[in-house]
Amino acid sequence: MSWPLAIGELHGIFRLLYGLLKDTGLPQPWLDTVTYIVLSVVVFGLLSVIALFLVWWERKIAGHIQQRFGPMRNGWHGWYQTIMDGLKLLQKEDVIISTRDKVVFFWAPVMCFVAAFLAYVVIPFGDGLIVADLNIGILYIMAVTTFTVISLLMAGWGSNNKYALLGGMRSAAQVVSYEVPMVASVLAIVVFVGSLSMVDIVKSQSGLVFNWFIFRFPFGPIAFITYIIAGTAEANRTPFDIPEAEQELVAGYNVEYSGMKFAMFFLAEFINMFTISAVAVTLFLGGWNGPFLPSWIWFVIKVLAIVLLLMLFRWTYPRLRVDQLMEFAWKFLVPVTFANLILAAWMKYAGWYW
Amino acid sequence: MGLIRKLPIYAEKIPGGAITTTTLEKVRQYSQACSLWYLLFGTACCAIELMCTGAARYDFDRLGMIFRATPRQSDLIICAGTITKKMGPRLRRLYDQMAEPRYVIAMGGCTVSGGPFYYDSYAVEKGINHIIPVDVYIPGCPPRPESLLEGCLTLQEKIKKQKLSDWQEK
Amino acid sequence: MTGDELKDYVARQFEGRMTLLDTGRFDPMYEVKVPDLLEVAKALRDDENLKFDFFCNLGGVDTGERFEAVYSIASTINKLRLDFKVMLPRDGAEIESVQEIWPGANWYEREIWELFGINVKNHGNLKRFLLPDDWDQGHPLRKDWDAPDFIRMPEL
Amino acid sequence: MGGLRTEEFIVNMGPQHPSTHGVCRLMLTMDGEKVVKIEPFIGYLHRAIEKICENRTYAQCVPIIDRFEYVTSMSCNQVFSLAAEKLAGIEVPERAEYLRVIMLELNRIASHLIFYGVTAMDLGALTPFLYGLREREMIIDLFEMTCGQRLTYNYIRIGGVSRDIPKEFVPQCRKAIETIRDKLNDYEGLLNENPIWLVRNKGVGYLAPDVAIAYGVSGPSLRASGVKYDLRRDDPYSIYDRFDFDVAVRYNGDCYDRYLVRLDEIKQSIRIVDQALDGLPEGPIRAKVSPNFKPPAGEVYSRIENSRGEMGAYILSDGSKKPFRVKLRGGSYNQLEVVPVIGVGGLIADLVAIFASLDVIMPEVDR
Repeated sequence: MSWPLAIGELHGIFRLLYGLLKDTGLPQPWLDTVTYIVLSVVVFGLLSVIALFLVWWERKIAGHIQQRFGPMRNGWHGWYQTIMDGLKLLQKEDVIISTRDKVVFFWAPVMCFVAAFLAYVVIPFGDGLIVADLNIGILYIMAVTTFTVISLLMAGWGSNNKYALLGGMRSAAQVVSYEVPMVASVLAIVVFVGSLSMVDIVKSQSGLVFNWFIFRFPFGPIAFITYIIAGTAEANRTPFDIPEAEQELVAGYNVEYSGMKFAMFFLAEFINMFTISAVAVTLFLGGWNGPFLPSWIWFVIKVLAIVLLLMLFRWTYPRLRVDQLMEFAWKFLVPVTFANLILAAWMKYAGWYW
Repeated sequence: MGLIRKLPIYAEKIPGGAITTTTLEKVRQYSQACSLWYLLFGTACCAIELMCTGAARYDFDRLGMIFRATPRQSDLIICAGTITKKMGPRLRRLYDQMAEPRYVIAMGGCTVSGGPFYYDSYAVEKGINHIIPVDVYIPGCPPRPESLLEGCLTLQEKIKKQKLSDWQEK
Repeated sequence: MTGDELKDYVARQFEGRMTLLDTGRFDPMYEVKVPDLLEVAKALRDDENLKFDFFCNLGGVDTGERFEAVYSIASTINKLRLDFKVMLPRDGAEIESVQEIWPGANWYEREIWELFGINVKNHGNLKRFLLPDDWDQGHPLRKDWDAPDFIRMPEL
Repeated sequence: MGGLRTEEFIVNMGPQHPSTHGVCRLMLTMDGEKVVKIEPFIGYLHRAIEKICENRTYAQCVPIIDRFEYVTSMSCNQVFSLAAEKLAGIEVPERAEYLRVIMLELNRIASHLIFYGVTAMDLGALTPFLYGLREREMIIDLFEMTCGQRLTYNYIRIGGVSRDIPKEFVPQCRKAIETIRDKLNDYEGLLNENPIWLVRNKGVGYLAPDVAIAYGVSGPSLRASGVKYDLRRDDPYSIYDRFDFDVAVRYNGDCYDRYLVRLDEIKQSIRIVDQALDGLPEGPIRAKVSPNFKPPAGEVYSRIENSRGEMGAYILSDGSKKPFRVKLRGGSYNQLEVVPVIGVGGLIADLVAIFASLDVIMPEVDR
């Protein structure tokens, strides 16, 4: 059994951990297993903190856009507000409606939560800070992020509520449609790099800022913009937040969920947003590349910049209608991204790039 | 809720358990008080004042209060506006749909007693305490946003004093 | 057309069908007989010089001896307004629906049916809508209406 | 696909629903996302205001009727006072008329600002909502310094107004309308040219002028369909014939035009307030009216142009100190009636846009 992780490339804390475990004299398969378990716990914890931070940040940004402050009461500018929210949601009664579909209702939030985390196996947080450098990295991300839609559909069906069902159906239609332009815009980069591995993609952008794919005219910026649009739709955020459109479907697919189950959906939404931004940074903004600062700080700064962009979208734009959303995906984004893909391939073939 | 209620009783038998339970109790009370998500429920005039309180000048979000559209995810009904006899059963239903622990603020004269519609009206419920239990009453027609904020702070104080053992077994 | 001209014109055109009631210095108030209602309404809407195309209001009144249905209509073209009323007996009160002339009258007719118990012929959708679905205490806007939990304001 | 069977299903929108502006219940028959049939159910806010008024003196009626349309309760005061004054033949002093106009127009601006915010919120943009309410607070401050209330003013009384304005009112009012005039550019910049806003609103919910008139739709919603009908112009009450303003009118009759008409009206209202502040005379603010005054027997229907259309009050007096019968008419009543007509065939998201653009508010429907 071979692991895709090259231990020698491990960085900082991971290498330390590996070294410590090696001293205990465990046999190799056990050593790998324990390392991976610890790694996943670390990533899980990290992402939970990130999600909580993002919720707080979103509320602050919303507040400041709307000329108010957002949470102010808990700690400095309400920094532990979302922790309090989480603790409260833990204590809430878990309302189990009698007309639910037992299995589906229970597993939907779990699946949503798990699917949101799966992508982080292959996201490089920094130079060497990656759980597993799969050689099909980006393909893997595209595959697992689509799990979210199944969970939303499950939530819509299992709740036995018409609003939830409408929300679930909408999200299925939306995510499936936007998957196509998203993959097409990603493929433009993949064709260029010639590898699906996230690490390879980042490494091909090392050096000067002009090596970032966003600055590789003309296909880079086009792919970036289409990717961000499709990603916003993928993460179900305004202006594409029709699955949970508050004013139409009350709360959409999660209308019947309370307490921790709702918290899972809620956190998963923010983790998805982080995933979208992280992939965007990896593909277009040079990943961890940057001068002076440690690589992971560069990564976080870039990701937060993209997250900020998504948040600004949310608090500025109205919401699209469901048919306009589809039209936009199929009549505009798909042709544009495919043309872009052809352009990128041709440029690669002709060698017209620097 | 059974296990959570009995947990302190077991915990106190362990050395140091009492301190742990009191600290946990504090965290529990504090987290509930500081994160009151209210249901978007407004019927009449008070709803406009509720909107104003959520808006820039008064800003509910400072207290950690955000609105949720569905009762399942909200902790608090701010019952803003007249509740008529036709609306009464619906209010009850919304309350029933909420997850425990849940709180009710009766905002405005109409919800306290029927207010200006107490006399001569065949359609108005004379106080929502006939329908659902109320935690905080805010008089006024309509109450100013300041009164509403005061009411929410009062509710937070109330929650912070609430012990786990006070809860009724439902 | 000024108010007086309108008065003259209506008196000329609708002689016998609309009688001016003596209400002093206010806007003129006409009475229309129940059987004439539809025909007068149609004529008011279609008359070239009047064109009352806008339905303002329909209010029921319980005077104790009889019911009245008070129509207020207006013209968006000629900028006129006119009130007329129909007097109805207290028992078996029934008016013809004017929906085909002014579709906007629909809910107003439903309302007087519900709150006064005035039946509306050819309405098609007489369903309870202001009062609770299980209301069984009669027509609350009638003057003699009373209910156990109805508290009158005491005289000060 | 021969075996595919589809079924219509029924969704209850309301009475507690974020976009029904209160407690309206729409029973929607839906074919997937498409709305096939709409049946409104109202009465969840029926508070029997008309019955209550029958057992109140005229002066006591005014604060009750405040609650009839709380977003612009100055108009409610005005329409009832107007009817009662007509009934009793009371002359309102000049200064009171000017104050009334100022208050009515300020209230109209406040109402349209709420419309602006709520419509945007219904279409998913939360930020304009807070912007609209921010400027509204400035107007509310003016009302508060005049009559002490933020929402239900009871300011316009029979025979005049309840109290004179404080001396800081005029400069602060000028400042407020100046700010709003300035901020209107922000509002328009945020939504008017926004492509998403355009596709959501343009061509949605077309209301033909003849349908609008037939169903009794009035006010800005009617004027957006190209019918130039404004009671301030066409059936002048108070002293509106002395002011120079344009009747805002648009011709497409869709949600976008209904939105634009209201923004235009804010500008016109600012003009009226400006002129009224310039012409504000000195003098008494209230005619002598006894609190228990008894108008002669008779009946009267008065109507004014409210921000939601024609607001009317029918009073039947039997010569006693209490009105024998009061019937109130609100613009929203007819506008809600027309929702099933224009909403059918669209998607559920369109229905939300239509509902928001007609600016329906439930107390006016239910009373």
